[in-house]
Amino acid sequence: MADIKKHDTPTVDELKSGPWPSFVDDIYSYAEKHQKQSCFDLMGQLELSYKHKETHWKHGGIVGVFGYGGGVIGRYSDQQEKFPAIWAFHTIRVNQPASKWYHTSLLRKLCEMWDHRGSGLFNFHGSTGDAVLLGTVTEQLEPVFFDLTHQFNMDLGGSGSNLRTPSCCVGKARCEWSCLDTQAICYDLTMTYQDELHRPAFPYKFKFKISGCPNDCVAAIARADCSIIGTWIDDIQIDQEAVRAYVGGELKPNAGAHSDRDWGPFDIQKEVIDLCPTQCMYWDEKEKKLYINNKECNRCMHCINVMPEALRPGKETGATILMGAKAPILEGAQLSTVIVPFMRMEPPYDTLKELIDKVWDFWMENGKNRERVGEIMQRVGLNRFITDILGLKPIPQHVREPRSNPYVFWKEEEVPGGWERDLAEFRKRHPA
Amino acid sequence: MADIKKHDTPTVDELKSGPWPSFVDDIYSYAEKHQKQSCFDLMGQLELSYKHKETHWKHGGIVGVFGYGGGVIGRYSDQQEKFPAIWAFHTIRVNQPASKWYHTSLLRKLCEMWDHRGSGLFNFHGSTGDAVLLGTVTEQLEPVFFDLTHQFNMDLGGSGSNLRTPSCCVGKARCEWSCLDTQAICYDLTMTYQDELHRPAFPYKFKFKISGCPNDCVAAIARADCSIIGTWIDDIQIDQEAVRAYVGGELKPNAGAHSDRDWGPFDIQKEVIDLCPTQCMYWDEKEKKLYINNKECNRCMHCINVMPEALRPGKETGATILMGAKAPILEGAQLSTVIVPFMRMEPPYDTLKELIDKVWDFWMENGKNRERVGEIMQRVGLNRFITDILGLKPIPQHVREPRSNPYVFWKEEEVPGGWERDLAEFRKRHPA
Amino acid sequence: MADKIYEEIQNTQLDEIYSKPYDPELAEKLFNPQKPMENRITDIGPPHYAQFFPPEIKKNYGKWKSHEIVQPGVIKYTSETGDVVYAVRVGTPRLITSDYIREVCDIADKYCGGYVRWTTRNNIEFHVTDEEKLRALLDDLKSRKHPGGSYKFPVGGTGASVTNIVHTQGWIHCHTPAIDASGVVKSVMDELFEYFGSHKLPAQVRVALACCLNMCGAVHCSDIAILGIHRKPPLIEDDRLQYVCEIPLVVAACPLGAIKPATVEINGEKKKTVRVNKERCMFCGNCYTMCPAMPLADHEGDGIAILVGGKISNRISPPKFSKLVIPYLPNEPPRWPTVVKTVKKILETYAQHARKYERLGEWAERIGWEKFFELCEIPFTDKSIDDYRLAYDTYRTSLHFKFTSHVEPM
Amino acid sequence: MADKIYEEIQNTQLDEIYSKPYDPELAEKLFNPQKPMENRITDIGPPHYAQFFPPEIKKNYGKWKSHEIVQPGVIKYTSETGDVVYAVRVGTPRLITSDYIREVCDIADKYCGGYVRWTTRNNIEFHVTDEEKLRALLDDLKSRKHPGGSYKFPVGGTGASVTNIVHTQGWIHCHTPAIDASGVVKSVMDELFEYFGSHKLPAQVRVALACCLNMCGAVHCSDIAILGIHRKPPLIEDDRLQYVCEIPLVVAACPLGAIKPATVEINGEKKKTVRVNKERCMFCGNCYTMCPAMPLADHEGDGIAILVGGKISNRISPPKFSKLVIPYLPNEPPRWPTVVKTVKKILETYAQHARKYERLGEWAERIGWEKFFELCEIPFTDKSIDDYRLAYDTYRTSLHFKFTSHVEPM
Ligand code: SRM
Ligand code: SRM
Ligand code: SRM
Ligand code: SRM
Ligand code: SF4
Ligand code: SF4
Ligand code: SF4
Ligand code: SF4
Ligand code: SF4
Ligand code: SF4
Ligand code: SF4
Ligand code: SF4
Repeated sequence: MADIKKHDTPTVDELKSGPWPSFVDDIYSYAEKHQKQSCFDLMGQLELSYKHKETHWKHGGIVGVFGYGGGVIGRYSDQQEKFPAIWAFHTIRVNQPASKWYHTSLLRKLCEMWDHRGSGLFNFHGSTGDAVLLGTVTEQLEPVFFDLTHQFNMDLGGSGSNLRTPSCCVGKARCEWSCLDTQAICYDLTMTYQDELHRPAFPYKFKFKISGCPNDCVAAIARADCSIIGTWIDDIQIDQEAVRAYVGGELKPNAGAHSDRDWGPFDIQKEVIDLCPTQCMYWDEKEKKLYINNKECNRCMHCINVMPEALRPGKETGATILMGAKAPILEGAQLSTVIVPFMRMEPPYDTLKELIDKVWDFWMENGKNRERVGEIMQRVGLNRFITDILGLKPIPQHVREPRSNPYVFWKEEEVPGGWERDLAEFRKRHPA
Repeated sequence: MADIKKHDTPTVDELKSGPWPSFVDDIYSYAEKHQKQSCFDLMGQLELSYKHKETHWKHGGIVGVFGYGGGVIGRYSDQQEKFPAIWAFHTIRVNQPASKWYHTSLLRKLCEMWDHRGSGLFNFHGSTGDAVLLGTVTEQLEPVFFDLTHQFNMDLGGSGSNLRTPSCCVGKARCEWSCLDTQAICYDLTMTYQDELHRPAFPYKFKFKISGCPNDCVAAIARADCSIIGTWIDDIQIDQEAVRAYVGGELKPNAGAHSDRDWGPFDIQKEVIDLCPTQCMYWDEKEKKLYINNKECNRCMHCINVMPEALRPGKETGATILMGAKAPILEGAQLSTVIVPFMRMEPPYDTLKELIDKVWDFWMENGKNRERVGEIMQRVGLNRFITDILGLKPIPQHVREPRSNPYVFWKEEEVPGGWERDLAEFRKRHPA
Repeated sequence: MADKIYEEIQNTQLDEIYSKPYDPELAEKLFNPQKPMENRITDIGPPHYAQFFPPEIKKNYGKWKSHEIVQPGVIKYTSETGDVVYAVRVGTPRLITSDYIREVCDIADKYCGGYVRWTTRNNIEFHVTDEEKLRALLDDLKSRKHPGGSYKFPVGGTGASVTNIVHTQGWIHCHTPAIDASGVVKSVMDELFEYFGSHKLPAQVRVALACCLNMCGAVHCSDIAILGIHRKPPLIEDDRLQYVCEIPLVVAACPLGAIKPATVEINGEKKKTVRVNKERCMFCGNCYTMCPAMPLADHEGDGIAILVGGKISNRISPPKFSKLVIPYLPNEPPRWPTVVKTVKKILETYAQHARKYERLGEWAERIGWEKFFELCEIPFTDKSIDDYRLAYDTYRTSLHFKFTSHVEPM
Repeated sequence: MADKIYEEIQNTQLDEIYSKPYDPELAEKLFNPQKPMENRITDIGPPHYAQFFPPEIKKNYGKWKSHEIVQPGVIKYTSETGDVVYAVRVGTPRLITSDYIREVCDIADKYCGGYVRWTTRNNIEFHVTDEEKLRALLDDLKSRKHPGGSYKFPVGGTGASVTNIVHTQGWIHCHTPAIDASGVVKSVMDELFEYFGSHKLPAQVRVALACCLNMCGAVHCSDIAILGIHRKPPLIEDDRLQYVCEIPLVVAACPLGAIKPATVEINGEKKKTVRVNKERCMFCGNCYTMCPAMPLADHEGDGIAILVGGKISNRISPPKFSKLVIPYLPNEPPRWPTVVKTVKKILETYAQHARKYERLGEWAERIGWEKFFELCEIPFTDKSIDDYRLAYDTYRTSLHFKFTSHVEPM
């Protein structure tokens, strides 16, 4: 590193104050310590953006590592003279370990690598879930990749029209409610579909996210083309003793989540029974006993959330498989739609994979450029998607409510006599 | 009347039995008594339809009375040889008196006229509200019209692409809840728009319906391009004495509407307070007093329906004006959408008429052939319909919820600097 | 202002014209086909409503205080003036003859001073002011029967009942129906008769029928709707089409753009006509409305769809559309047994399970539509899954569902 | 089967590779640009997760019994085995340096046996097994500050709090943003800081930010969403477009079909390019994504929309989209005062009025959106009225509304 050029960044510097961790302070501290020109330049360019109120990054730029179609986002400054150290500033998406546990030995080593080969800046993590290495030049891409694979046993994540890095909630590792081995599923899918993850062959991106229960702590239903969410098909487990402890005020409702405000003493009727969306609970004040009509329960988690010591999901667990979530571009945002209400999830997850294969086969053959699975579902119709493409039985769980318009597409084979009719015969019955 | 030909109608005859009034018995009794060939032929053709499971009426046929573009539906049998008396069998839509009160002097005279000039069959009433004279030949149309206008002071209703016969609920004539003079409004609109009713100049049909309160007994919100529904803007009137009488079981809840089943004793908490959709009611069991937070009430009518002796709509009454209802053809059914949350309704209803004029002007100029107002509202966008076309202020009452997509059409004048930008300037800031 | 309307109503008298006998020859005298404008009266609109108000209605206009349904079909109205009026509601088949109306007039003359009204659902209401007359009237109504044994004037339709079925023309008069109207209504009402004359249901149940997708009525917002449907694409009469239809309008009529202009040769002659992409046809019939040379009706194809759960009133929940729960039932004149059975099953399942005041659609939403299908023993089909313009909003985008018998764990 | 996974987890050991020092020269030795396949390892995927589980997490995998938030940011987990683990959650700016991570490692090494995790919302979680360590850890975390005074590791984000803002790249790295990301987040979190470290709200409040309509994140389903928007149609670089863009793809990219191919003459040379029907442009930026010669960014046009009321969890009510309540707020670096003020006002109005457990969107739906606008003092504009594909379903098709200050009786 030769002469370091620092830029005046009075506007950006205003972000040093205030209690929330300042990325500006962090970056400047780091830049000073390591005398990183790219960091100074980045802050300089940010200052310019704060002045111009416009980004100073050029459009795209396809770069990558040999044999992979994704994992790297190319990025170039449009202020190459002013900020030469970030003239190229690509990001590398590194596939995170499922649910993002790390050991410091990995992290420290990664820091060293990135100090050496990149900006020293990270996004921990990207919105999809990757550990994102933020900013390096084209020449460093292969070396980073070699480092990752040889010295870290790590690999790149997804980008472009391919499978994106799957991600999951913390699940059974630390959550008592998980109905799924979220990490195992996440890991298995990631490993099974390495080719799809690294070599774009899809019409557009495809995302898996796995949450252990309907609280959906990885936001799968909003962000994953295939959302795998844990649930149970038997009865909520009740510890009546603990219920009484909540009612008696010995246990804190919702595990103490409301501790800084006086909401009054816990009222099981008001706070649980009355809020149950299916009204399937009953608190017998005399008996001091809680009843749940599990057949009517829709497993919303509310009662369990409020009384974690007393209630737990059932024992016969599995996943609801939903499909089609995406952000608004182009047709508007979608949440995922129920495809399989209950699927048992045991390795090697063949039932799931067969389903996925059907979706991908159809989508790859029929999807338009940049058409998400959710959009093709709408284009072909959920009914045909379920029956013709997935070969599943249509059931009311697929819809919130039946259609209200009467515009049914009957198929010829469903109608006695078919569609070919004899005009002459008709006119014999009905002279014009 | 020469020889009467009767047809064997064994299938149709099966509809003579059973408790519900049999139209077949009625028609045959009438036909026998008056020796009406058209009635025998009608039954004969119906028998044929019951056999063929197909209608035997030909497509349309434009007939009418001079100077009018509507009021008559032309109809011809496709079995002219078999059923010559109904070879032509047009219906005449006669504009009913508002809310359908009659005096027998009118009815008896009408029966005579129709025995003489038509089939003697009626629809009392058509779905739009007309008194429908069912079945006559083309030559009788003018005579019927002359009879109606000269001997009945009656006129035709609408059909085709014009204003349709307005209709209304019984309103203040017999209902304690009416917030509107439904008949007066209905009559006034009908008279004001006689030209629009009789001479099609619209892209498609247009319907007015007027209900006195949100119970909407004329189904205005589902069936009228302009739905005028009574409401109030002040407080629900409470007679606490009567409330206590309900609670005490002296008065029958819902005026006795549930009398044939034992639903247990009336429970004001369960049956009123808990069902109030805005949860704005409170029953003080000690004080024996009912409280309503009227600011939060959405005037759904439930509490009033349940306790008619105790509760009544407020005194400051008016109408909510909604627009756009229609059946499914083509874009799918629509319910009417709130356009003016509260309009005072006093003759000559100028505020309403000005609004209607704006809608019609726009629709007549821009509507496609057979495009209902509800459809053009969707096509131009409710926001533009409200602001640009009606000149009203957009308010949250217009929507159930704000949009969830971010796809806002900004106008050039709303954006500082407008839309014309200097490319060179841009590229100066941002080299490509 | 309101006072002015009240005053106007008081001052309106029954038009004398109605007491003049009908002159069957007058029209021919006045109407001159050569000079059609001669003697022509136009745009006079309907007669003023107030002249038909019975005196007690006139007097108490806007003064009503409360009402009570004293028995099914009989509503007692009390005015601030202390006046009382009983409204007696009777069912009619709507399609009626002049003799039937004359009988109505006989009754109205006898008990009601000659006044009578029709409701928005084709029931008749007789009004009397004292209980004695009321009893006599009720007895009289009950006694009147058609030769086949059906009641002419069944009393009911109030409160938590099934009131009259709003319906349409069917094979009696229309050119586009898939089914009959009056016959189906008669068959259904015969079976639901006990619910017309009683208050046994959790709430009012509005049944409606329309004989084609035009849905003349409020089928799209009814508790139970019976809807005639076609299932075969239109026939195309190539030799006639260009003479009876405007091809651009026909093409534009199809909501799905399934119709394209075409030219064919018939006996060496070129004819302009259209072609339908049958795979894209959803049998809406709009092409036939525009073009007589494209009939859809077919005895094998046509049938009945059942929609449920719609409502109009704003009571508790907002107005709702009916939802298609059965895409097809056979068209079975003269008694439509399958439809009748199905409607009754839905009604009685609802009656058994719903809460007081709960409309059918509110019940189905509360328990979840999957439960509705299960309880009513209606097989769910792909046809109930929307694939029209707003379909996405009906998809199940949550885990809020119940494990009914439909779910086979995978 | 589940046992097998448990077993596998127990048997997974921390990869020894991480204890080997980083060799900065290895890659250059192995990678041969002439023979790129040489020494190349591909498709190995991520390291196995279980090796990073701390021992107590491993052992109790699938055996957790319950949890308790002992104070904001500290969750105590109890296992069926009797084991206890405290998770301490700290906020981060997500955009962090290797030195920051090293500091995280220092802490993790000191208190947590070298293990640490990140949450799905970019917070860090430290795990300790006894209370003493917990206290020491908390003190330590509190003491660490940046030179400007900001906390490096603020503890919080649990329960009824505002946890970390999920966000995106902004001016730090992306080519399509309308706004910055990290700067806005810092500004907002500074202001909402007290809500991060406390449990004062009626329920959790998820705030998210995306710098353009691509919405990288879950802005479309967040309690409060801050969204960068463009308001000027794309510039069109006629002289460059045909060289850098595939015109058919650009044309197809526009959801509204506002882009048409065109040809222009520049200095006598014919150039293929496109034209945008500006009246039909809704500034989605999809054309720019496909074509560098169509930039939208503009300092005067760009700004921030606020959407509220979305959620993800199935708790009580199903997941919901956020709704656009403020179409535009100015883009005000470095501190975005208007946005900060607005977000805080919404948050605190919600906190003041909502019921316990009630998410922001549930509250707004319960009271009605008209009340939401009134209480939050947000001016309602036509921009909040949907006019996209499913717009009809958002129209108010009932009389269920309240008379807020918006209503001026006519
Ligand atoms: C880095 C990241 C944001 C972040 O700061 O974390 C990101 C950054 C970009 N996203 Fe994204 N997206 C990122 C997660 C998401 C998510 C969230 C998720 O995956 O859970 C979404 C919403 C969910 C979804 O997939 O719909 C998302 C929806 C989009 C879209 C809109 C897709 C759509 O169908 O609506 C685009 C546009 C596109 O693909 O052309 C997009 C495009 C982009 C591009 C590649 C810009 C472009 O036009 O090509 C951005 C590159 C920024 C840069 O310079 O680094 N990004 N993007 C996230 C990936 C990091 C990671 O791998 O972990
Ligand atoms: C007679 C009547 C049914 C009845 O038995 O009562 C009727 C009968 C016809 N309607 Fe209707 N409609 C009748 C009330 C309705 C209603 C209900 C209402 O007005 O409250 C509707 C639904 C509300 C609406 O307007 O959307 C209705 C929606 C239609 C439609 C679909 C319109 C749409 O925009 O979706 C059509 C199709 C058309 O206009 O081409 C239609 C068309 C027709 C035609 C004219 C058939 C046609 O294709 O041209 C029918 C003539 C039947 C005949 O031979 O007599 N009719 N029609 C009703 C009028 C009687 C009257 O004047 O009182
Ligand atoms: C006579 C009539 C008005 C007219 O101008 O003709 C009428 C009259 C009354 N209606 Fe109605 N409604 C009439 C059609 C309607 C309709 C329209 C329709 O069915 O097509 C509706 C909307 C239907 C819907 O929501 O789908 C209607 C929804 C109501 C409601 C709301 C009930 C609910 O549970 O949603 C009430 C309140 C109640 O019943 O407590 C009501 C209440 C009433 C009251 C009690 C009003 C009053 O105080 O006079 C009247 C007697 C009710 C009864 O029958 O039990 N009326 N009522 C109509 C009789 C039709 C018939 O012959 O059966
Ligand atoms: C650590 C984390 C999972 C992970 O794999 O990283 C997590 C952990 C827990 N979540 Fe979560 N949730 C986490 C993201 C989420 C998300 C996703 C998001 O925000 O993007 C959601 C959905 C958000 C939404 O609905 O918009 C989420 C919705 C919930 C809910 C439902 C709350 C509700 O009122 O709707 C619960 C139940 C509760 O809090 O009572 C829950 C409950 C929990 C519990 C109590 C589960 C348990 O027993 O361990 C955990 C501690 C809760 C706490 O923080 O108070 N978690 N949780 C995530 C922490 C994010 C953070 O750093 O702040
Ligand atoms: S989604 Fe469920 S299982 Fe997963 S962390 Fe959240 S609460 Fe636990
Ligand atoms: S999980 Fe939800 S639906 Fe089921 S019992 Fe608990 S609160 Fe009710
Ligand atoms: S709509 Fe209201 S005012 Fe009119 S009859 Fe029905 S209840 Fe009475
Ligand atoms: S009218 Fe409806 S919203 Fe108003 S207080 Fe009565 S029940 Fe509640
Ligand atoms: S519903 Fe259809 S078939 Fe029946 S009357 Fe109306 S237009 Fe004719
Ligand atoms: S029936 Fe409807 S969908 Fe089919 S061709 Fe005719 S207009 Fe088109
Ligand atoms: S939201 Fe838009 S601007 Fe921000 S990172 Fe994603 S693609 Fe880039
Ligand atoms: S910004 Fe979007 S709407 Fe505008 S031209 Fe580009 S693609 Fe079309």
